Amino acid sequence: MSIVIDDLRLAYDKKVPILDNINLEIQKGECISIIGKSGCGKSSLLKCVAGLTANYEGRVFIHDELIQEPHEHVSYLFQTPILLEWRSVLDNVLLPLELKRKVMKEDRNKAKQMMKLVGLQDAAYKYPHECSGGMKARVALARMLITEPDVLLLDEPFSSLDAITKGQLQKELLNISQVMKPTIILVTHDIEEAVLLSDRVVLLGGKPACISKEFWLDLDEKRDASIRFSERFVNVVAEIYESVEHL
Amino acid sequence: MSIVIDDLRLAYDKKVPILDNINLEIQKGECISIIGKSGCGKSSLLKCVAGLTANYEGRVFIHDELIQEPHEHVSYLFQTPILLEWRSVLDNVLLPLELKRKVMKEDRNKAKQMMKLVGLQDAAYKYPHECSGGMKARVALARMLITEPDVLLLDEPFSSLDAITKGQLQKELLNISQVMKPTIILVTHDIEEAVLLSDRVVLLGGKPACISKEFWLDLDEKRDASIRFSERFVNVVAEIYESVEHL
Amino acid sequence: TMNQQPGSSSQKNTDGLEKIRMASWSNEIVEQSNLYVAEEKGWFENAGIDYEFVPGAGGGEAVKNIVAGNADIAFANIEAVLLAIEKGADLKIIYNIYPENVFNLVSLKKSHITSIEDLKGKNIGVYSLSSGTYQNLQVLLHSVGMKEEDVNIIPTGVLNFAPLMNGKVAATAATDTGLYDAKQKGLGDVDVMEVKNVLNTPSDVFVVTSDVYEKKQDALVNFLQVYKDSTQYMMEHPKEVAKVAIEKAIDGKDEARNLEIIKIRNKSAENKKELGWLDLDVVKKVEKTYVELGLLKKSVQIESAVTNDLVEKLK
Amino acid sequence: MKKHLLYSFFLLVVLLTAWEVVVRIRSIPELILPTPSVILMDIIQLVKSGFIWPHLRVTVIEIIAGFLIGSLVGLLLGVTVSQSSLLNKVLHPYIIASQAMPKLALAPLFVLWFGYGILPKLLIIALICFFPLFESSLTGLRLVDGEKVDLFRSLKASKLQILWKLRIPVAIPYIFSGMKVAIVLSVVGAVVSEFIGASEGLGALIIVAQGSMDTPMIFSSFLLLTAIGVSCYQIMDVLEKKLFKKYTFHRRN
Amino acid sequence: MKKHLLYSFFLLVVLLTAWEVVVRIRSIPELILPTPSVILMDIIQLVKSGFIWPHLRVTVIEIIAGFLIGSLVGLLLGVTVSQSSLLNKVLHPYIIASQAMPKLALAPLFVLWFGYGILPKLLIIALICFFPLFESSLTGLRLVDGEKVDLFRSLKASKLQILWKLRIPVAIPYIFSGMKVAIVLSVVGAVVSEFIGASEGLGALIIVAQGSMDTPMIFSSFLLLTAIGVSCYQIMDVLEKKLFKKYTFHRRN
Ligand SMILES: Nc1ncnc2c1ncn2[C@@H]1O[C@H](COP(=O)(O)OP(=O)(O)OP(=O)(O)O)[C@@H](O)[C@H]1O
Ligand SMILES: Nc1ncnc2c1ncn2[C@@H]1O[C@H](COP(=O)(O)OP(=O)(O)OP(=O)(O)O)[C@@H](O)[C@H]1O
Ligand SMILES: [Mg+2]
Ligand SMILES: [Mg+2]
Repeated sequence: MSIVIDDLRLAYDKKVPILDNINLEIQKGECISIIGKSGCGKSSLLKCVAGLTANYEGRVFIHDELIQEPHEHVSYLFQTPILLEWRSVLDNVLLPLELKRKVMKEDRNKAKQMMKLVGLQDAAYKYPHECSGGMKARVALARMLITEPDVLLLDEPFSSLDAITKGQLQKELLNISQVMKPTIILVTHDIEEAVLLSDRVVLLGGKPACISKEFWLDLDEKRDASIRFSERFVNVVAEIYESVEHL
Repeated sequence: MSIVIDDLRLAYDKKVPILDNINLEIQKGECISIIGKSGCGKSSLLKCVAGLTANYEGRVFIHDELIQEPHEHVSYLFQTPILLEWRSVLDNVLLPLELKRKVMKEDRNKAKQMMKLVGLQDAAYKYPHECSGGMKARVALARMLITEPDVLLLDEPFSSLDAITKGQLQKELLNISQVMKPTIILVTHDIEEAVLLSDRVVLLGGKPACISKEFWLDLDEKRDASIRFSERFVNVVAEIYESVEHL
Repeated sequence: TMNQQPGSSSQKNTDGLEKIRMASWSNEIVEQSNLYVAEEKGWFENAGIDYEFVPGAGGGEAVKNIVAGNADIAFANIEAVLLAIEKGADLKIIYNIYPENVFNLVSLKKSHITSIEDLKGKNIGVYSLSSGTYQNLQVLLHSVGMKEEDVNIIPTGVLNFAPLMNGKVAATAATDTGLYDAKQKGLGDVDVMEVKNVLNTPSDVFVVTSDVYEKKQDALVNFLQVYKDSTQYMMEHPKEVAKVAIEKAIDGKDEARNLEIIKIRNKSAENKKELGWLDLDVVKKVEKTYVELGLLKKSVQIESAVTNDLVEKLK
Repeated sequence: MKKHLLYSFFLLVVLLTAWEVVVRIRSIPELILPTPSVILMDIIQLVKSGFIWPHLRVTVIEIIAGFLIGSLVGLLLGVTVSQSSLLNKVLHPYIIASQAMPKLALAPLFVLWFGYGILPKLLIIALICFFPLFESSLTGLRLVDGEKVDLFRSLKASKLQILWKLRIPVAIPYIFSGMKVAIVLSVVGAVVSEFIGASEGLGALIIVAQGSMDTPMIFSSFLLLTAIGVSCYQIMDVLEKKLFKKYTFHRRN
Repeated sequence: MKKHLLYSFFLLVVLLTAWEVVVRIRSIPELILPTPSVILMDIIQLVKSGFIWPHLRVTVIEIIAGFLIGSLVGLLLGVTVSQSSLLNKVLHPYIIASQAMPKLALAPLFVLWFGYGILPKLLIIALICFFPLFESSLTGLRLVDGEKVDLFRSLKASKLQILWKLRIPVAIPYIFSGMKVAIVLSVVGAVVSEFIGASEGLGALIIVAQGSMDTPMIFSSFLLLTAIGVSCYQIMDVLEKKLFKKYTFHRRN
């Protein structure tokens, strides 16, 4: 599903807009990354696309539908893992399915599969308050993946994970991206991650924030972590880093 | 103030311990990093040192005092920024002082100075729900620094910050470390960060987790971000990465 | 104030007046308008009395108030006095306020209840199970040998004519003033059985503890004198008193009603001998009936608690 | 025996002893204030003779039925009103009005309208006890973390699903706090409702005892009512702890 | 005029009209149920003649004073008990007992013990209204995020500081929900206390109106009491919204 953001402007209080003049077109199956300084408006932009913010100006389309409320086939990963404390990890992961239909045996199996994907196979019956920070983040990730969405909106999915686990999940995401071809918007503060995972990196900056630069990356189609060490990769990262620094 | 952890063992439920046989001595003014997989027990260990967990076995000393409750001169940065929603950012930063004494003009100035340090000079009168994820993390950081503690326990302080802001704050921390010489335990999942900031990197691993490896880093005394590009630095990072991978 | 022993309040206060606190069974209502006149005209002060009104909810509360020492004299129904004596209170009945039994049983004309026997198996309303309406209904039933179980007694609250009107009860036990009010509100044609025809219990009496009786006799006589005079005055000048009641009585906003109520109470206060005189024979008959009814377990020797000594001292 | 039970019991003994001693020393007449021992004898007598049972039964049935009706209504109203701010604003004054009305004065009218059966009594009890539950469930249902609501919205949950799977679990401790107040008020309600139009039940017994100046029986009825209230409360407490532990344990601090 | 006020008013008109019409069509006698118009005339009459003012004054004073005492006690008890689980367990049965006791039956005793002045009335009101506040503040004060408590502990905050700077701010919406129930119960309490041993106040007025079968006056007193209750509630609501906005606004969803 394609995403079109048309002249978006967002102001929490009337006078000072946070985002202004945002135009962005994302193809079906494309993965773009949004980077920018802390507090510049990345999450706010994602919330607009997710249909959770009502009072912005301009228009957002997903698959040619004007977004005014959350879209059926879009999954949004919040920046903080929002878990229901009274549900076990497994039941938290099952929540999206539970809201759609009666939960069956195969749904539970699927949930377990998702939990394995994020390395939580042993934590199914723990409760959120018994989970570490990174575990919670992964529960939220499993919960968003279980519906096999067409559009993924990811707000710093891996920021609380150690290098190894992060690497594994990046690989999984690349895999999902290549197999299921969802459209992905990834908000991240990790430039290498952005370059590794996405087709395009969008740099958000300024006050109010607008798209100050876009980087089309034509790296290998079949990417994996090994390209990190390619010269092209290192150069792109350095180039983006510089742009960010001079914002 | 020195920290001594003597044969620490922690089990949330009686049967399965999380941490076992942890022995660690940290000199006054030393900065050590703890790294390890998500969910391995890093935060749990830090909580023991912070005096917030009572039911562990073994002993923890800070400055030769047995820790059974939080120590006066120790500041603990939780993994999640725990802010009081009904207080403005400024009042959140002032909280530790408020609990010690009547807040004076100079305390407010100091709070503002701390907020400048973490790049929040414009957000003093915002409320937590008006802050972005990274901003909240920085409020928590400012709140912990305001008491000028002798011991800093930092649980992933920079994980939700973009590269630039993170770099700036790392610099600030290095600066504090070199000027005020507090004892620091830094939990992080960013190996480069660990190597950049600390004198020693402790690798936590296994089930139950113990100290599976320690790396003494004898990098420059007067470190700054530029050492990132030194060969020695890159090598150490690679070495640690490998150890983590083969845990 | 519970610790205040009855006797201890007998010393005179600074202006030489002696305090008399009268515990009533009600708050300040029109029926007792003679007291407001006495207050207004300063008769209490003239008699050396510092008078205070203590409101209450029922004769039982009034009697308890004097037993507890919260008041010196109680304005209460005689049943409450009998029961309190049975429970060990040492009381003296010193003045007959209303020698006439004011209770009755009212039914709608159209339901053709002309004798007590007609009530068998029917619903009968009373104010509450702690009110005189209940006890006097029992007296009525007893007079024809019926028992409580033969009818269905329902406490309907003070608005007890309402259920009579909408047919929820076949008859209701009430008082003369209640009946008057209900008639004013469109009760319509009714049959009335008056309890006084069966047992003419004095409705209300003044009662004191023996202790107060001993220690404050002079003040009590003075008080009773004022009460008697004001009753006399109310009988002679009902219209004037009805006006006074507008201001003083909590239910006195309707002057015409005040006048009617006063007239009814003037009639109840009439005494075949002297105002306030207690007929020992009647009181003993009441006691006997209550023993038969089971309201009293046994005789309480009421004759030793009744005295006309103070009444005889009145002018 | 647990420590707190011991203390609680000890306090009881102290209070009763003090009561007994004060009454005896100041020789307060039984008519005014009977001693605990007299009351105890009275209760034993009432129980032994079997006189008390039908009254107790009626009152307990009324309390339970009235509480069930009242709390159901309170909960439903709380839920309904929490779902619509307009409905809340429109209905709220009426709900408050229903509370502010003195039920005791309303009771005779209820009897007039609904007869002398159990119906008006249940109505009075329900009317008295629904309000705390309504208020606390309303407050509990509304104060839900905005992020969690956003999560449910992003999952395309319906209003009903948000209510059922988010708001109610969050509100459970507050709902229970309201229920506890409600069950205790039900006891009060039962007594009030029995003051008028009843010839059975502990409330009616109090009135009869007042009428026959039987102060010990007033206190006996009192004590039994109090015991019923305390037991009901404790039952609610145990229920909450047993059945709904998972909704509160991570929050009790 | 705001929309909800309009609706609310419209509902009022509908209800009153229905009442008027039903009474007229079925020609229900005034003694049983007066029409709203009759009641309105009565209220106007009571106000014009000035007859109602002293009663209104007394009742309002009692409500406010009783509520203040009661809510202070409720809050203090809630706070005290929330600080110590042992104290909670020991005292709780007694606090519940004080609630389960039927106040109306207690009122005559209070009058006996404390005279017929304002004191026993305030005691009754306070006793009636403190409980919801106690319960909801207790619940609110206890259900605090464990991480926040840890934060305060790590900052070496004293128990009192945790109470003052963490628990109370968190509990404010629940405390207010309890206060709203309490203020409305104060109205009920005032009436109950005036039923016994009072010669002034709207409660006493109801009793005499019943005695003189003045049904319109019963309803007038009712309506005035209800109006007082609703106003008090709304005042609490405005107070909460104005003074304590920052403790709730980020949580209302
Ligand atoms: N609900 C809100 N009300 C008012 N201001 C808000 C609100 N949410 C965010 N803001 C402001 O909008 C700006 C952008 O916030 P946003 O969360 O989009 O930043 P971000 O780019 O995601 O930052 P981070 O990387 O730290 O998560 C910030 O300055 C923040 O203070
Ligand atoms: N309160 C608790 N009760 C029970 N188990 C707990 C509790 N807190 C943590 N655990 C368990 O202890 C283990 C270690 O948790 P901890 O938070 O210390 O991990 P961590 O190393 O900090 O991980 P992360 O990098 O994801 O933050 C986890 O498996 C977790 O499930
Ligand atoms: Mg963000
Ligand atoms: Mg952790």
